[in-house]
This record gives sequence, C-alpha cells and structure tokens, in this order.
Amino acid sequence: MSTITNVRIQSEPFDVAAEASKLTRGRTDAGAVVTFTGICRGDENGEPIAALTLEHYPGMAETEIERHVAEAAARWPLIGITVIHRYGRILPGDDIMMVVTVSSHRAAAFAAADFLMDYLKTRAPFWKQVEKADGKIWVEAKAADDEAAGRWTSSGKHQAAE
Amino acid sequence: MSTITNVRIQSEPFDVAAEASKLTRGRTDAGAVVTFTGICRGDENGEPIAALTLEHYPGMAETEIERHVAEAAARWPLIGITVIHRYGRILPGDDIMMVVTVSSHRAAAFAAADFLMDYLKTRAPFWKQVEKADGKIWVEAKAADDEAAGRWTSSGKHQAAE
Amino acid sequence: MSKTLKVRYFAWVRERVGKPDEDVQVPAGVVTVGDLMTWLASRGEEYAHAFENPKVIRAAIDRAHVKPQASIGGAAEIAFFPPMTGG
Amino acid sequence: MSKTLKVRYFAWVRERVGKPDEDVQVPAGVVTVGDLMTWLASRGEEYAHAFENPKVIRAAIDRAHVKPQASIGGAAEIAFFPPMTGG
Repeated sequence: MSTITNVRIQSEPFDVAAEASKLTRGRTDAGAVVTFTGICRGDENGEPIAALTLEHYPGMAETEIERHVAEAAARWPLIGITVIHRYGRILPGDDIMMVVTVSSHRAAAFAAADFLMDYLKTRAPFWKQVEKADGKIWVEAKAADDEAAGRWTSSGKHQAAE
Repeated sequence: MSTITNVRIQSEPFDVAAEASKLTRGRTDAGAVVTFTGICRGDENGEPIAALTLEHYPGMAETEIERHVAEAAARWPLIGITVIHRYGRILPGDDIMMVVTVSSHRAAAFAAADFLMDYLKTRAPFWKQVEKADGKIWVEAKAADDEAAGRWTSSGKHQAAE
Repeated sequence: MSKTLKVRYFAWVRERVGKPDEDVQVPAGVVTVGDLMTWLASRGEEYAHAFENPKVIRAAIDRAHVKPQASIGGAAEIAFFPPMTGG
Repeated sequence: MSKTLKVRYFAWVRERVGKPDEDVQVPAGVVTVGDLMTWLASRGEEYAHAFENPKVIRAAIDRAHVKPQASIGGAAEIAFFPPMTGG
C-alpha cells in the first residue's frame, strides 16, 4: 500500500480536522482516523508558565520526522499520515503539534500515531524553553519519554541509528 | 481528578473537532488530545457495500458506554472523554462513531481512547448490517476484536461482568 | 406459578423471531437465561430458528450483559442478540 | 593537515557557546565526535561550560543523529544540542 504522507514544520497554527479531512476525503477505504494534538499547558513541573518557545534544527527536523513517518508507513498498513510541528513562541492553550493517521482498521491507526508521538518526543530535533516567574528555563528531557520510545525498538531497526 | 464525560447516541452526524474543542477550551491543563473517528468503508470482507445500517439497544447502549467511560476515567488521569455513536443508515465515507480523550499527558489520552474503542467494538450493543449486491447481511463479530478487548482485562475488573 | 417478562430481540435474532419485543408468561421451571432460551426455542419454528445455536446468542437482563447461567429471578426485561459489532 | 567544518549549536548549548554556528578548523588528531567535543571544550570558558558534561550532549552529522564514537571524517556539518524535548 502506498501511504500518503505530509510533514510540515511551521510557526503558524494548524487545523487538525482539516488535515484529517484531506486524508480521507473522496475515498471509501478509510475506516479509522486517529488524531493526536499536543497543546501548550500553563504549567511545567507544577510551576506556572507564561509561554513556551520551541527551537528546532531546520532541515534536520523535517528529515527526522519524515524518516519516522516512512518507518510507520512500512510497519503498518496506513492510508495516510500527516505530521505538523510548530516552532517559535506558543501560549498556554495553543497547539504545539499534531499527528493524523488514517487506516482501514483501528489497530494500525492507533499504533502508528502512538509510535510517531514517542519518536517525536525523543528524536525530533526540537527544544522547549518555558517562561517562568524566575526566568526562561530549558525543559529537561523525561526518562519516561525515552522508555516509551524504547517500546518500539524490539525489531532492532532503530538501534543502529542511536 | 474529576473527568468531564459526555456520551451521546444519535442518528445525526457529529463534529469531532467541535467536540474536542469543548473539552479543552478555556483551560490550560490539557496537554494531549486524542481523537478516534470510525468511518463507514465502502467494502465488507472485500465486497462492495452500498451502505450500512446500525441497530442499537436504546437505553442499554448509553448505559454500557457510560460504564466504560467511567472505567476509563478511573484507570487514567483524564480531563475529559466524549463518545458519540450513531445509529441508522450510514453511507460509505460517512462517520460512524468518535471518541475524544483529553489529558495532561499523552500516555493516558492514547491508552483511554484505545481501551474505549476495544470495548465499544465488543460490548456496546450495536449491530451492523451491510447492503451488498446479493442482499442485506449482518456483519459478523471479529475474533480479533474480542482479543483486543481482552488486553485490558488483566485487572480482572471486567471478568465478572462477562 | 408463572411470571411475566418483557423479552426484546435485536439484529438477526429479531429478524428470525419476527418481532422486536413481546411480553411472555414464563413457566415456573425456567430459572436461568439458558433455560429461557431453551423454552423460547420450543415456541415455534421461528423461535427454533432464532435460538438454534444458543452459544452464539448474547443476553442482557435489565440492560446489563449476563451469562446463560444467570438467574432470571428479578428480571423485568431480558434481551437476546448476536455478538455486538458496533464501534 | 586540518579540515574546515561547520558546527551548529542548539538550545542551551547555543546559549553557552554564545553563537548559533561557526566554521572551525579541526586539527588532524580530532577523529570522532567525542574528540571534537573535547577539543571544542578547550577553546575557552564558554566552550568549557557548554561541554562540561559531554554525556548529556547529543550530536548530529549532516542532520542525522550519531554517537560520540562516530567518525567526523566525511562530515560537512556537525551539530551539538541537549536531549530533544519536542512533541
């Protein structure tokens, strides 16, 4: 199956429903759509934040995400995948990033979205800085995210790249 | 955490994005939104269908779904859950049902949406009939769905009800 | 002593029985959901057809799933239907 | 014999070094990514601060993740950054 894939890195907001609709419109083989939206929370480790700023590595960010999207398309029977990740300053309540996966059946759509989120959290070259009362602080990577990403490496495919 | 929950059984179409927005609007503790949309495919076991008709058990359908929504809310730290399931005649390409889960972090949102889908497939009293060239046929339950639902019973909580 | 029960049928069970629901007078010896299926199957050809393979039929008492061994003692409404295919 | 490399820094590595990127002349003895970090750390206080704990610093050669043991032989661009926190 050839999977339609879209990856965009942008500062502008996005429209999850419109992105999902682009992948399903006019076809009757799509039975399951999973979307994930990551939203800027108003706190970091329990402390309030005024905003977060996302720095990224232009060029590498696209490449890394496209590589994982291709990996997801190889692992699961997917009709379409769209990933959009924003950069720049983002206020609490605003969207940070989104993943849409479309498949004929739900298991593939869920697994691929979950897989992509784990990898985006740990491998895509983005860095979050939050604005707290006492200044700007770089968010520290969470061990739980690395562990979650580790769930998918049993095939060994990703070990070589690490 | 008290979870906002909504369950609706209706013949009308729904708007996933509007439902997700209702759960997140005006708050800054939501970090992750997962949506699942089930769409009517144009085929059943490889044969084309003209439409499907969903029969349900009014009263029991709401109760069953609400019970599983409450179970999800007890298992994972969720801000909100909305489940909408349609009944009646549905054409290929049109939406059948949707789940939205909102949480501070992605793991809970993914797990709860996945859990709810597995249970909706096997326990919610809905029955699909498809219109094929040679007549109307009741869709048979899939063993794979029962197996998927079985993933969540390790706590034993659901065994008693079966 | 007999007891009045509302029985509901869904999907192909409903089609085979030929009606969506009915009130039945259950004889005293019918104690479990399984007994009720056996008794219903004896009520005519359409019932025999609907309940010819009781293992594939699911039941709910007062809108909660139950097993065939469940007692129908306190039931007001019992439903019979095939395995669910929603979602 | 030395080699010209573009080095890029992100997040707090960039802040500590005080610039987003630079072209450096890498001495012949610097063979791996780890060697390069050690050599960069020797170039001044801001570099020493940025690379004081090389274990927490990740690297990419020509926009692909690499380990500290990776050779910088064919590299045109090397980037150093903290663990990623996107998504």
